[in-house]
Amino acid sequence: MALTREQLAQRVAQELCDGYYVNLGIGIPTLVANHVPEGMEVMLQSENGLLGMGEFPTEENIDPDLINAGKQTVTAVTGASYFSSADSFTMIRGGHVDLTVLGAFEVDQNGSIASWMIPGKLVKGMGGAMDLVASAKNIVVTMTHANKKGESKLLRKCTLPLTGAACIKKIVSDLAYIEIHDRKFHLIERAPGVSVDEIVLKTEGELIVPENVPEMVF
Amino acid sequence: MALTREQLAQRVAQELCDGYYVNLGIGIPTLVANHVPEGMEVMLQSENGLLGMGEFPTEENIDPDLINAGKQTVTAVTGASYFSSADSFTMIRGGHVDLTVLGAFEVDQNGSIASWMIPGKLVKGMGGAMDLVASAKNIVVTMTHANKKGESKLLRKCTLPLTGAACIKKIVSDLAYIEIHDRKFHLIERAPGVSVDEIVLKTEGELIVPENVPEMVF
Amino acid sequence: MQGFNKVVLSYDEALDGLTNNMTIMVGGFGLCGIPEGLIGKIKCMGVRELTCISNNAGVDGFGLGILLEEQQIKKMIASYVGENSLFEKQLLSGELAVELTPQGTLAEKMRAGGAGIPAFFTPSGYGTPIAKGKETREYNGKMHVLEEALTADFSLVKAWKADTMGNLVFRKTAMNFNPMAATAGRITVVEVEEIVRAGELDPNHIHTPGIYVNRVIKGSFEKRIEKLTVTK
Amino acid sequence: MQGFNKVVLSYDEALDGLTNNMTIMVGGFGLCGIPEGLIGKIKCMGVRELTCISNNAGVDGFGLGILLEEQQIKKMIASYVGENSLFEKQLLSGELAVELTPQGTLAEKMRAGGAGIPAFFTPSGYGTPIAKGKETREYNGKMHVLEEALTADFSLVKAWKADTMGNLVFRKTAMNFNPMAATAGRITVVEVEEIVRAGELDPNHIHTPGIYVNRVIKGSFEKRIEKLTVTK
Repeated sequence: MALTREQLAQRVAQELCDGYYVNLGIGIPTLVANHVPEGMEVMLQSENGLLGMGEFPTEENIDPDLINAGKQTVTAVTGASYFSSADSFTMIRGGHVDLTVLGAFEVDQNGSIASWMIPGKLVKGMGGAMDLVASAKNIVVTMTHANKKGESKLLRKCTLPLTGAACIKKIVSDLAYIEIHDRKFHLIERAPGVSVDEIVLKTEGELIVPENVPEMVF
Repeated sequence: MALTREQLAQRVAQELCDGYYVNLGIGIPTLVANHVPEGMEVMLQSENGLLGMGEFPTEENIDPDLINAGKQTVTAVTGASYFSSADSFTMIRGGHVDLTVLGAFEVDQNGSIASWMIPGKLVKGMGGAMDLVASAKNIVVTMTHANKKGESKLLRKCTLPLTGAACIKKIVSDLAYIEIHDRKFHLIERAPGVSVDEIVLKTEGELIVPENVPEMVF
Repeated sequence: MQGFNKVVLSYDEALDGLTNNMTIMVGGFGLCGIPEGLIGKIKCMGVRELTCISNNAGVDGFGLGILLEEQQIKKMIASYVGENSLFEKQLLSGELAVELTPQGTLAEKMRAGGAGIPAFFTPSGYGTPIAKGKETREYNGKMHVLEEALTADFSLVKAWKADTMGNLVFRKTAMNFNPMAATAGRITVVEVEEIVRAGELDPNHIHTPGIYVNRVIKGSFEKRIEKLTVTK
Repeated sequence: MQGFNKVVLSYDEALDGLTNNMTIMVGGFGLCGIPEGLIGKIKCMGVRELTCISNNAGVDGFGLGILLEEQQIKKMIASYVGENSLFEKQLLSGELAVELTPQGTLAEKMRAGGAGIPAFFTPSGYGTPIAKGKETREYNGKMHVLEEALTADFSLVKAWKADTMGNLVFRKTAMNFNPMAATAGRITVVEVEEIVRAGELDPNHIHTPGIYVNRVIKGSFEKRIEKLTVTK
């Protein structure tokens, strides 16, 4: 069975380590915050100028001066700090964030990513995504393995305008956990109940399949 | 009579305007703070991270965490702020300081200045002088017109390593107030009792002398 | 003599000198930390053909969206403009030009503009359409793009508190692009929630020193929330 | 699990991993805001052949001067080194290399190192010996010099207060180069006057967020004054 959104977040959360500073993109990446393993501490960075993002506020604690990069009202945890956008991207571009999680339209076997623009549709802008992918030491892309028409999103070469070139090394899709190196996709884990054949079928780019592909453990 | 150090500072102080942010170099420039005209307000910037430098402290108010760019203990005025060296040079390099006053070994008719290094003697370093001269909109150099041997310090071309190229427009020397444009020195005022002949004699660079050269008024 | 008193009492005074064809830089992230009254005043003034540098373009009917409605903006330099249907219409019809810039690059271009740094290399956008026509260079085994600084005729800034000398303090994530905008305007106008006497702000904790600020006006703010999310 | 507790209890732990031939970046302006205990520990450790990035080189017998005494520094990157006669001797004898850098350029190079900006153009130093061999370019009718970023193996920082998570607050002009140094070290060690619990520092007024800080140690400081000047 393909992973649910919550399971995707859960698998991504296994990439966390105690003491990590983490930037979570909009959508599924945001859900990762709900699956931080017990006893582990991570600090969430929001690129609009907050380190130490907390949960959504209660009705009484809503503060229009306190939002996240998705423009949602949030709270701040103990030990949080606020800073300017320039200082925020000093953290990001300077490689100080330990893990970045974001979605994508396409990733290719060179590690290039397309996530911000579909020509012909309206361009909304890249926001902070280009800075994040260009600079993060450790990026996990999480997305469905194929689009709604069943076409692979793990390609030989991205067809959409890039967000970043040769920067992605890890993908958690709804079918598999895949690493990228030597200009190839490497199948590391499969979603519970998903066959290697299905993953191979839905991966357009070159995929290295080891003899034994363990199922993800949650 | 050549101007005294205090008179030099007094003449430079005539370049101040109400509401000016001013950076004063070490030596005679520092004395300018004592001659701010009555009823006029200026804020002094110290490049080590202080806007709103005040007087030297009393014995009771000495604070080792509060020094100026000359490493002297100082105080801060009402409305002062502290910031990092990077932020301090954002002010300076960004052209936000209204007036910069500094000393020099030599200035030439192109507006180039040498103030930080005498080859053969020990090099102490340029500190913030190169940033100040490269960026200030409005710089006044104050110095003696000639060195102790009587040799001119207003030259056709600086002989010492430069602090900045083609950046100086105003000189207050002990003999004259001189402006630089069109690659020439222009005599604007003379020190009280100093003859135009003496100034001409002690100016190696090309000096334009108008028919009437008024004396400085204090 | 005015000395360092930056306080103005009317929006007329606050935006005196703003004319057609100028470039304005506006602080804010989404609708958070935007100079609401100054934007409203620009609408009333009716100045046109503005180039506007701001991370976002507001929403329909609020923030910079109201200047789009009046077609006062000819060019927008931003990182994300997705919340505004009018924006989309004007963009597609060619009434509006847009220069999309990665958010971190935009913040750095504004800081550079204020800091006298005319250009810098950044890894952001290398190999993407953003780098097209720009100089690239390898440093530390990684490719970078040369980006140039941004400055403006007027910077419009929203701060929490100002003292009369123009020293500013921002509040929480309403800081965002405001400190950089404050440094990069030929004339910087700041709209604040509260004006206090000089000396009341802790000199150790001033976010923007008054040297960058030309005019301060006390505004009143709706602070509209773009995406209200709560924990049940 | 350690989570975000950055506090270490000994100087051994604070400088664990510092070895010969490394590059250290040290905060401070003159003797103001220098990490006195960390410098002292480096002397005790006896590591040698250090490259040291710091605005100044201390004075004879204090600050970085004590590392010069022990000939532990092979190269100094600084803007002003004039207060140190030992420095002069070692420089003239060729024991010590020095790379003089304009103060604003030095601050910006350190900031750039921490901010992932590998190089930038600055007007400072154009037409001077500093620009020799460097690329120059005209922007806005003015010549600029291309300068590269600086980073370090260890950054040694002095702050006033830290919380246990490494959030820092500096005091008055003891801030100086410390915030940039904090961002540019592979390992950043901070010596402070006081450690408080997380949550005690106002999140709106933290100068350096804990993300840049690896280790915090409580020191005790002499705070020697270089030029005592008083109003009689």
